[in-house]
Amino acid sequence: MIDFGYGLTPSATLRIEQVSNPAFEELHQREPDVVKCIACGSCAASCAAGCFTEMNLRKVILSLQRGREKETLPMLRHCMLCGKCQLVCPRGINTRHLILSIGKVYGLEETGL
Amino acid sequence: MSQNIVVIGGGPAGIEASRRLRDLGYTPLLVEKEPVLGGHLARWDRLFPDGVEARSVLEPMLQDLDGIKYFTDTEISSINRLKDTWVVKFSNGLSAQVRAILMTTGFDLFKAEKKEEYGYGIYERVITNADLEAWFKSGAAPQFDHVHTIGFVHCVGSRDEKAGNRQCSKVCCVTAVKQACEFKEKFPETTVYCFYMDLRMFGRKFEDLYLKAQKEYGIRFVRGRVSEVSEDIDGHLFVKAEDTLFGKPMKIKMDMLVLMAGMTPAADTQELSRMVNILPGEDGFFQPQSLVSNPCTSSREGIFFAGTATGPKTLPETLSEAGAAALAIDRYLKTPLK
Amino acid sequence: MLYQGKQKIWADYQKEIPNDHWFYVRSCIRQTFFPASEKMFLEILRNRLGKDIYETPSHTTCGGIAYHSEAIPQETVMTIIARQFALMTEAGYENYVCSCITSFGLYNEVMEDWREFPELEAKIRENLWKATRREFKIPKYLAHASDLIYKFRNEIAEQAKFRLVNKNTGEPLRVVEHIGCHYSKMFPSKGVGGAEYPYVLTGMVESWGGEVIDYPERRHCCGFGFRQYLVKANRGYSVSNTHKKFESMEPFEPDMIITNCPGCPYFLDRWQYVIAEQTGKTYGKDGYGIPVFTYEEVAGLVLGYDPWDLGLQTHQVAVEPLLDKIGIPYHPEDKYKGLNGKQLQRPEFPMNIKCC
Amino acid sequence: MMKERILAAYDPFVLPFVFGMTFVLCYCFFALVKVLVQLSAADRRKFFLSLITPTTIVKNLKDIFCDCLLHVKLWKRNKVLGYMHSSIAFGWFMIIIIGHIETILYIPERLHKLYYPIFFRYFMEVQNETLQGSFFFFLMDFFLLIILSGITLAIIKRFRSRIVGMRRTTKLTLTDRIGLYSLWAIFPLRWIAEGFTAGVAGGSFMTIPINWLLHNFMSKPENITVAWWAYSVALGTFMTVLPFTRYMHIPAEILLIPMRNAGLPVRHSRKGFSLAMLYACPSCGVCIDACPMGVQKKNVKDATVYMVRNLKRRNARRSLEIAEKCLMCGKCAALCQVQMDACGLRLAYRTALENKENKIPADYGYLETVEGPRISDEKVLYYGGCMSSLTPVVSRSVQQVLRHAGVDFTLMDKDGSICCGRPLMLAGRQEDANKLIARNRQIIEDSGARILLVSCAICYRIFKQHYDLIGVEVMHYTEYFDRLIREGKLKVKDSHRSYVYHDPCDLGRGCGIYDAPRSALQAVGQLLPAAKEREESICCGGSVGSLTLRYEDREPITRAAIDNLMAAGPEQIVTACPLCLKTFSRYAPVPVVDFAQVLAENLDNPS
Repeated sequence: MIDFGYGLTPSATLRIEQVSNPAFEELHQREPDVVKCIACGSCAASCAAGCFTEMNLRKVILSLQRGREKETLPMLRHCMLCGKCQLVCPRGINTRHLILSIGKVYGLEETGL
Repeated sequence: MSQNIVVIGGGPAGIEASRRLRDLGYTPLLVEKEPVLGGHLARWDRLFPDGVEARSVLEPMLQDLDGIKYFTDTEISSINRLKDTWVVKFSNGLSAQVRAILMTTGFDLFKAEKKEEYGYGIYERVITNADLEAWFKSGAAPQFDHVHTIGFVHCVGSRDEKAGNRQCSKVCCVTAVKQACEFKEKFPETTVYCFYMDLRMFGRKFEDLYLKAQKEYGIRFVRGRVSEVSEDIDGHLFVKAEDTLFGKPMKIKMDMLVLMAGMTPAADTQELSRMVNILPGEDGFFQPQSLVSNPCTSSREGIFFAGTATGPKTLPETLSEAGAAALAIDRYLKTPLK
Repeated sequence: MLYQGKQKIWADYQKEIPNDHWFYVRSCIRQTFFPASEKMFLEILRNRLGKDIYETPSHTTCGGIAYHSEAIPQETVMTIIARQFALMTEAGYENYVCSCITSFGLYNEVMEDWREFPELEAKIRENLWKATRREFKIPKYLAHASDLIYKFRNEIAEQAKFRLVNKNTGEPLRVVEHIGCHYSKMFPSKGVGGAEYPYVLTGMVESWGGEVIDYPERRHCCGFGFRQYLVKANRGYSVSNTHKKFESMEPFEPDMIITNCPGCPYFLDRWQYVIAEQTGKTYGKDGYGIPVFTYEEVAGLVLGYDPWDLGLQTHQVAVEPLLDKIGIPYHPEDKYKGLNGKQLQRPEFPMNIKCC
Repeated sequence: MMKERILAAYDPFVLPFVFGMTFVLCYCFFALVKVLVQLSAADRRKFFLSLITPTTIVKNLKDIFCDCLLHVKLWKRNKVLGYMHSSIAFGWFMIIIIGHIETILYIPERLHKLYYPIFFRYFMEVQNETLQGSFFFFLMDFFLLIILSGITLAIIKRFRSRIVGMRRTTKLTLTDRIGLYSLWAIFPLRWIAEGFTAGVAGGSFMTIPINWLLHNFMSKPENITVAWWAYSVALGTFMTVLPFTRYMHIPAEILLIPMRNAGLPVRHSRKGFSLAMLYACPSCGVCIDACPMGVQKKNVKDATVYMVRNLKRRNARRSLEIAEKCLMCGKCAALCQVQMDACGLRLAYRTALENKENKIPADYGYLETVEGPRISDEKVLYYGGCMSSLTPVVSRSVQQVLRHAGVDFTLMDKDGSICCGRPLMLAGRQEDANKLIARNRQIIEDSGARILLVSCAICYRIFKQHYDLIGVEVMHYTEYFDRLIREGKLKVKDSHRSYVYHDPCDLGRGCGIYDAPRSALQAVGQLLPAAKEREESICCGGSVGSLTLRYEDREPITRAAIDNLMAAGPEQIVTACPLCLKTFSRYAPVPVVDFAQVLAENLDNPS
């Protein structure tokens, strides 16, 4: 192998049909609301932790749906579970239980968390 | 002998307006270029938001045509102004001299093959909303085996300057969600995607349908417009879009793709406009006097509009506008000539 | 894939290509990368088909590479192009054919800009006059050189000695056609067959006996992208794009690739070596790569020109397996002989991609 | 006048009773040992110490007497149920005591026989002519009558629970049924058995008439042993099944009362102190009607009694469901006859689960960057809390009132706040909550404030109970404003409006603040009562306590709570918690206003 000083960069393209996602299925069982998000961003805008950190529940939910949870799960470490997001969610998503459930499903060593 | 009124276009708007005009004591002459009345509705299977059968709406209307003279397979050859009347010649050789003409010429479905990158007409597994309805209606077996993944592409030919259609077609969002749910109901193992730019769930119960699609049917919504479709070696489709919420391009292997072809002005709009000497709007639809207060009257005496001839509308809107047009004509005819 | 569907689209994107009298301009880089291609173009049109193709040594670059690398402003590039047109006007020609896709795209862009903004054209005329005292007419007809070969593809087929057919199986060769991005993606109506399913190379392949394959990343760029390659820090991006194309075409087992752009064949050819050295993977049979050709080279091959006269020895990916497949005779010992018949130095062979 | 009828002092019929009694005593002993072993060493020491502390001893005795025998709490709540329970418990207790007194008086050498005092009438022939004899006969028959009246009520209650004022009652298990029927049988059988002996050994106003009435049957001597056998079997059956039925609460409560009085905390959902609580649950079902979730039939089985039942059975799936669903409003605990710490049990379950299962470990490093205000002369630090930023009317009104009263104050969370930690705690994340608490405490204590004013009931509870702030008094704005009004520093005028006040769970049941808001509101307008209020107030349904209750399932709770508040037709509903405010506002037929808003709108401006 020759080092050319540059190499192949991994594709940024999402291939969601290739993501086998039993974890998401389990999450969906635990908290069915996870599919109800309409990405309005109210949660992120009102987030108490978002005031100080990059915490953004909308992004977390979307990344879970897309099988790219590793990119956003660390955000959840800042969550204080205060429930403001639950109060503002127009779809009535049980965000606190969702966050707790995410922890139970994804909080494995594999995710590095 | 009651007064004749020419109604051009035998879709829901034309039929409904004819019935209303008949109820008001006129004799409508309903002209339809297709062999059957009913327009797009006659080819549709079920209607949003509740999924009632299109048949159940259309058939009672078709059974109530007494007192209406209708001609199918008939086009308009010419329209000429003669004093206070219009002389309309039909392609079947007949002609009529009337004081009022109602244009219920409806819309044409956008020709999905114009969006070449989606490959309608080129890839077998790319179909349109109309194809899907026709298939649902026929009750036939699925065209393709093993459909594991299907995508619905919103806004095909709508909100697309490049496709020559800037307007939103209004009904495709909810139709896509309806069809997605129906598909999932028939094939529960299928993964169903909807690719949308905006979801315009404006009508009553539309939002409920959307919620149901997410919650009960597990339809996956991707905010992003499909950019291109290509075919794999085994005939499956590769669909590319950006997940604009996630900010990443995505490529999904699909077994079927349904293009939500939007509403475009009916092909005859230009010709008919020329005949009655009125200018269609910039978007190609007939231009009523006011989109707010006078949606049924034109800039010329005795020419009226109803339904999607003046822009995308839902079926209930079309039907109520047909009623409104009948009343507008009645009022016009009852006003003494100057 | 429904062929009739494609034919419908092709019918919408046909262009009238004048039969004769062309002013020809060359590409900056093709003579180095594919030294015989432009020569073969002139050879076929002038000698085989008896056409009038005029060429002047005074013509220059169109400025496209500098323009797309953001090294020179648009006005400059327009003035350069105006001078090219002036040369055509002075030579008494109205039909302009260029060898380069970048140029073709740029000429189209400039002409479209002038059409939309006549004041811009006036300014450029002034610039050109001030700088060179030249005046120009906008070409009546602009073509890319591949358009001409496409136009005469059937005449070439009539004269052909070989067909793009596997002589052992009798099956048509499976050909990947790759169109330069600037050929029709910017102005679909300017390309034969439009932007989504261009016909220009497909037409040639079909006329000469081959079969075009439709693979998912057919539309994707070769990866050159000007700055993406020219700036070394971006080269990984460039090669990644090429890699994506090869990954996508691999299951179709193509026999060859035909291209109509200066950069594409170069990158599709050379990156195969780089990918092989980086990942160990090759995309042809038996450790070879997939040979990549310009359309002139392919035309030359079917017409029976000697592969080494066509410059195929300058390709990174070995062409011999394909020549064998078609049944084109060649002398392996002549591969690295100079024009004077003396043996040149043989290149060092790479580790991971097989060469002859 | 008195002689031992059966000189052997034994008859085989006593065996069922002896077996049952021995079994239940052994079982209770081992259960006691188990509970004590499961306590942490510190808790155990605390418990033993309390047992020798004189004040606690007095309290224990008093509580046991009032709660276990007289059921004073139940009397206060429901006189019929109170009578039913105390008649059986106290009557039975008295019969046992009198039996023993008789034995001691007449034949103390038989006292060591476990069964002797119970079957005293069979073994001894006491003439009822003597004053002493007839006195005891009378007492025994009197208490028997009392018990029988209680049993009669119990039977009626079982079939027509509404008559005794209960909408819903628990569904009995099989063992519960056996226990229940044997309990019902014991005293009628005793009556019959003593009816026999009344013929030979004397009786009183209950036993003699039955002897006359059933003379044909009772005059046959061979039936005597049958009757006493039946009585003994009923007793034996009851005792044997007791540990496996709800009647286990009878012995367990005697343990639970001193444990509670010792101030032991709930550390586990099923061990130690909690185990004693589980044993002590009488399955009465008061919690079923108390539970606000009960408005939906599907949630009825999520009441505390079922939590207890599932914990006992180690049904992890259901226990988890119930533990996570609960709103933690505490109403069931407030009404519970054995003062079951229902929320504590659930919280312990949640905490154990959070500690056991996967989670995303918290990273609250950023809290250090959150700056708190520094106060020099001001005395009041006002913390609005997370929810207040979604109900700006609360913090705006609070500030308006404070300014009007001339109070110097500073906002603690002007630019976003650190959550108080209670939501985390309710989710079972005690350790994470502690991190927020630590940082908030530091900010508060460093600020130099003397009073921390809180307008959120949720925050207030945790500030009050878990913060241990030094030198800072935590005050809910209802308390503070009430004090300002009483001190004359805050002047309000009559609004000529009628209000109903909703007790937020965390403020009322959680911290016992019921009077301050009411007294302040009375200064502004007419305060109307709700159908149920104070410790019986109904949760608004918006509680952060529930982890799994869906949005759509909260609506019926909110509506029920509103109906409750609207009983007297108030013009406005007043709450003192931003979450209640937001929740009620969705569905209430009249304006829902915040406590501070009411005051702010009715400030008496001297100008």
